[in-house]
Amino acid sequence: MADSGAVHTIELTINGEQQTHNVMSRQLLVHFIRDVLGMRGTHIGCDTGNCGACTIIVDGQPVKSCMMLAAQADGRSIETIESLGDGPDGLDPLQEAFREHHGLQCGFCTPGVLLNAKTLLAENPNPSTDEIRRALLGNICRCTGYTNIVKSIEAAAAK
Amino acid sequence: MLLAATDYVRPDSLQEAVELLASSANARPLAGGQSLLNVLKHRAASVDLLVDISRLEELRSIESGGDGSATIGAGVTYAELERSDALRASHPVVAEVASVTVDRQVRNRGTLGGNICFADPASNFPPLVVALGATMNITGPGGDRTLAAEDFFSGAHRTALEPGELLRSVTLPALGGAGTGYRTLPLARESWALARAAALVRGNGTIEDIRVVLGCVAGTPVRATAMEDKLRGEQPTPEAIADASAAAGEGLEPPSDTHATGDYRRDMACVMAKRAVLEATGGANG
Amino acid sequence: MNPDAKTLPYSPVEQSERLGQWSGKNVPRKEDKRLLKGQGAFVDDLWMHRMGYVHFVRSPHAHARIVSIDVSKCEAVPGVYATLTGKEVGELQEPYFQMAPEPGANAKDYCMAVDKARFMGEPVVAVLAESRELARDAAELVEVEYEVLPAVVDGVATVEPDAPIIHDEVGSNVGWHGVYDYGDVDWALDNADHVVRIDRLHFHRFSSAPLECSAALVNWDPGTGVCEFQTNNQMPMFAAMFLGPAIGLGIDHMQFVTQDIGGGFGIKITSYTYLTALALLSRKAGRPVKWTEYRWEHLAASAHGNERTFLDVEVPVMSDGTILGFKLRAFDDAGAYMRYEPLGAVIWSQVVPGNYRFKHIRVDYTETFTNKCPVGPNRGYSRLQHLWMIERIVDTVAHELGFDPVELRKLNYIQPEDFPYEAPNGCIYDSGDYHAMLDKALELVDYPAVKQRKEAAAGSGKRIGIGIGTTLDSGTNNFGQSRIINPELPFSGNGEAAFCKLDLYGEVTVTLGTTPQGQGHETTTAQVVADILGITPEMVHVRAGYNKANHTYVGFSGTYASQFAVTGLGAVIGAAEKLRGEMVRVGAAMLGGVDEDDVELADGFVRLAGNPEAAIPFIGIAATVFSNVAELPGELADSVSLNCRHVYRPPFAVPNSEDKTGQLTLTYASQVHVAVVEVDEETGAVELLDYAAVDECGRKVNPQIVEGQVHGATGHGIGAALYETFNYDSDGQLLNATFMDYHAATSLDVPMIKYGDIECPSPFTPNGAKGMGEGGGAPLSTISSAIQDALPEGAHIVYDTHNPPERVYDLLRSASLGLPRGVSVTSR
Amino acid sequence: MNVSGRSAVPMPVSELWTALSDPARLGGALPHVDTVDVRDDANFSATSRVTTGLGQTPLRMDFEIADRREGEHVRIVGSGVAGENEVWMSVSLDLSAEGDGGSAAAWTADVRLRGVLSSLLQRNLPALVADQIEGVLLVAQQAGSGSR
Repeated sequence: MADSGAVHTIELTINGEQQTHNVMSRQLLVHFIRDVLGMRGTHIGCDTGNCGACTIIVDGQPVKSCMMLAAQADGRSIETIESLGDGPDGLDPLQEAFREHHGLQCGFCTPGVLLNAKTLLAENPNPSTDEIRRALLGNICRCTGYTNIVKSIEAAAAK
Repeated sequence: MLLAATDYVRPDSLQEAVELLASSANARPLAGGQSLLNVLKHRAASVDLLVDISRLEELRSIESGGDGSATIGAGVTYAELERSDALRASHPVVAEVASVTVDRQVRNRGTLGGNICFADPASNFPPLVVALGATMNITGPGGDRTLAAEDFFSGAHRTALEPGELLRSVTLPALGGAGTGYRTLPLARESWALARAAALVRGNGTIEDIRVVLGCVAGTPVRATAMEDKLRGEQPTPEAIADASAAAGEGLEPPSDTHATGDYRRDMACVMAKRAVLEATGGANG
Repeated sequence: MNPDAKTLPYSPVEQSERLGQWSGKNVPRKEDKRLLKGQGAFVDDLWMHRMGYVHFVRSPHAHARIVSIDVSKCEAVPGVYATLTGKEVGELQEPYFQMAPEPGANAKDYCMAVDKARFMGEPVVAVLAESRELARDAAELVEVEYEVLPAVVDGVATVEPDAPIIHDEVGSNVGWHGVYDYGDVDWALDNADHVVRIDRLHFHRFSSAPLECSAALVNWDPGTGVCEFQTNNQMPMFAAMFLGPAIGLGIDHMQFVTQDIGGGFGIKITSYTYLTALALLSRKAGRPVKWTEYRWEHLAASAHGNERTFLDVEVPVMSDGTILGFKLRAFDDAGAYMRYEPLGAVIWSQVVPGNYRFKHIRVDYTETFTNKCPVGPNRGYSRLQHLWMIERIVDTVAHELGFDPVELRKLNYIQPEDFPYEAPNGCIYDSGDYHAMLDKALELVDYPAVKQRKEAAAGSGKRIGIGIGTTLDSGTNNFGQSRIINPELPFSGNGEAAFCKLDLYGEVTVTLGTTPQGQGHETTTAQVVADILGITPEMVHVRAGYNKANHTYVGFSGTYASQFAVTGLGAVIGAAEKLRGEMVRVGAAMLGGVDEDDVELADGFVRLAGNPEAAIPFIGIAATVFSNVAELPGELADSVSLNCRHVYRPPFAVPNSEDKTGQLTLTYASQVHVAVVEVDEETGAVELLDYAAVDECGRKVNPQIVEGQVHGATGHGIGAALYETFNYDSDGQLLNATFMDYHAATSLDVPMIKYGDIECPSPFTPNGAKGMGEGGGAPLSTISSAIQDALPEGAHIVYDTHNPPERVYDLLRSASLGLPRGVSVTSR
Repeated sequence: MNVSGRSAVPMPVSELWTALSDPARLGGALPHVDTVDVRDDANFSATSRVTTGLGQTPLRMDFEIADRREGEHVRIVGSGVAGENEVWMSVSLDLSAEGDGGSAAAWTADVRLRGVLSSLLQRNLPALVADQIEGVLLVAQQAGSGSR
């Protein structure tokens, strides 16, 4: 009989590193990442799962971490923005493309957009403009009007 | 954004899930959580025990019946529906609707059962499963039972599930050459619906059987029986369909909200019904 | 230049010719690395030892007297540190300084509801606890007894005698009233060949809703008496001016720190009320307090854009299409409190005639109170409402009198040769060419092909519409215009400060008084300094964000109202030139007392022009001044510090508050947008088929950043025009209180924008640049115009900025139902 | 927000009227009610957990039977708190005999939610209210026929 209670032990892989933590049942995965793991690159922009600023990768799929309980991450492998590019200064080709094409302004939506784009390019290495725009439907940006975000992803695909 | 205190459990079997659900008056199944968690975050409602059924293999299969029917586990995600070759072959409209449900992130977590049991009048699947004449396979403390989709929805966010019961799967009867249509008037590009209609039409030359189901106009999906009666036995000409669709709105008292009045939703129900039937009968799009 | 321009109040300024090596280039942004790696420092990322989390108990009612508050159950919960109620605030805080004259000035505004709650979501009690969850749970144990009062939610009806009074001390729901009267509009109406009358135009209520909500980590340090605000407020010195006197904090006892801000767009200017409450709570609890706004709180209770209704619009037009001007009444709904208002009641007059040569204009302007969220200076503040109304007038005149909308605009536009152009109220439009921009925008959408497509679509059930929007982004305010609102206000001019230094190891460091929220100030500043000191942008360290203790600032510091390229970079140019001057004098002395004119800076060296061997690295200059000073002549050593500050001051005079005239803004960037829409005849749904945005903002420092601002402003405008709105029901309940119902535009809602630009350098700024970024609300005018163009003959005119499917559906049917059209024409 | 409906109730109209106009009986008929505190013959307060498919919403309400006409009409006014939100409602029911020994209840409800729930539930409130009122009539009818 599985244990039902207010606190749960979860074992998960975070950016390639196996970790074990105790989490409250009520805690959302995004709060676990930000407040317990102290990884502040994942952001919160709304309270209804609409904006996608909290997008991370779970078992290779983009997911809104404000729409999952931390307890549901047990046994999963999660990737956050901190896993992109090597070392404290390295930018991967996708991040570099965003820098070259001014694909960001305030940077608050950028982590969620990058992780969504990373999984998109993994599934579809050469997406059309419309396929990119449809893939970004769940990532709200209030600064760029999306045009340069789409161009940055197109440039990354061309690399 | 902060849930009230709650307990969580992830049972290893469907049977265990049913027992856990029956163990507390305020236990609820948690599948993808793409709707339920929003309710809990805003404390519009709270739950004492969340029973996580998202990993139960018994709920995650898509089986094609030899006769062209299909049985889809309640735990199958929209992304899995979208990618299922079997479903694209037997019921392409279901895969198509899944592919435009909310966005990529939600499609990786949200499930068919969650969409149906959340039973929001603006949810994508309730009108479709009623139009397709689906059967709801339910399991619970008292064993298994089935219900026609039409009898499954009993109110806004309310279904016929008794305490402790769980939707196990949805069986879609074979289309058998029947035409399907599904039309939505979204608030913005591919966003949630102001009006929606799903249609199933059987018959070549004349309409032998027709089901037109409206979403967004009441607490539950609504059969546009007046429209169906006008078209049954008729030639599916655009004029006939247009005339009949005017009857789709009769007797409806749709809700008003910040985006549209009830009157507009009634008018748009007729337009979506027309377009859905035109699509189901292979006619031009309105 | 306009040869017969009478002597302008200010003359063209001498412009630095050193700019051009790096200024004007698409230098990749210095801010990007940390933001791409998730290494940004947004306020909610910050943490302090012993801090508590704040949850606000908010009024569910739009208008209610607070009968009693009981916090005993809440405070009894272990882990709850403290609470703060409105009653306590009434004793701990003086009401905020009001910019309005009597009677508007009598309104009492505190950081929380003191006697009455005046809008749904107004904070009533603050709860401080050891965790977010506990603060939220304990807040439900606070019992507040309300006496519900009737709410008024209509910004025009609120002035009716029987409307409930929101601020008893004011005696009415009018915060400010004034009449702007230029030329002689009555003469014009009597002598015009046609008078077009429009019953009502309504600019709807919405917000730029930055993706990061407001947040602050506030620590009132009992030891030093200094209160430190780590915040994402975008105008700290404005906040300090209101907050300090209200709670008895000296300017120097307030420290503001921002680093990365997740968008501001003006909405984060009026968050000083929350900073006040947090400061009081921190002092009471003896702990740092952290508050992060939820999205529903942001939508219901931070700030909204101004909602403005125009009534009885009368437009005199000559037979050749010349529009003489217009006359109208304007009602601007400020919401429950005036927190940046009534400045909006004058700021629109920076662009009185819009982009046009109108001479005769009268606006009877009333700022009103309603039981809705207070308004703030949302992107395009107060000008986009006025500019949208003007484009509705021009479009309606063209439609009603049968003029071609392109030709009618070209006839009435300010002509290229008229610049610098003096508007009827004395504002000087520095430069522009609206004709060339309109041609370019039409070219980008292939206007002839679209017109054919429109004809071909007839009868298909889909109607094509082509819309034009011409707007302005007036930049660099003259705050003296506030005296037109209230002659007693002690404000005028504008300014920004920058500090540029060479440190011991020859590194160049710059600090600014601005609070960037994504505009790339670190990069554009580095480009300008690199040009002046002959180095590369990578060699310039621009400190991120704003820090009141370590950065330089002036009273007007902050990032708002399209002015950084002028005021911010103007200060940077001044500071860098001063540093350059000192380095040249020290270099000349170290190179053996050579003539300073023969000394140049290049590649990180101070060297003799023409003799690259005679070169001193920057570290040599710095080391000499800082630790080897005896080698320098005495009077030179005493006159250099290599720490240079400059305050840029635009050449403004104090405006005339009697006749409401003067130079209210220095630069006039402009936008001409064209949109092609497809309207579904059966449903009213509008789809954007094509969108062109042509922009002019003087000499560009970083073209890619400028283009990004145009894309962003266009995204905001499209979102508001079709999807984003704040509707209140008759109870004063906000129906769009979450992102479920406030539909922020998505990547599918905003088409790939076709950007075009022309460059008309400003003669009045040090680098020829103009402030830009607010975008004038061009898409609102453009999409209204496009929908108007798609409507059948005899339909009601487009009368609202927000056109969801149902409204367009009603417009489409209005012709067949023979309903009134909202417009009438009388001709001589 | 106004919504109206009509329900057939298999119990005599006089019994139905009594069930709906007596604070104790009405309080007991609230779905998932926890506590009922009757203050006088017209006023009572109750705590209950409104139950929908989503879960339960704790509600603390003060009710007043605002007006009643023997055997045919009763109007109930309620105001109270649901978490951070306030609720106000006025439900009037017109009762008539129908069928053999049964009765019909034509009801109209004006329900005002205040707080963020007014936005979240704006589309579905009419349907939710209709469900709850039918729930009260069902419970009243079961209580009346003693089958509980």
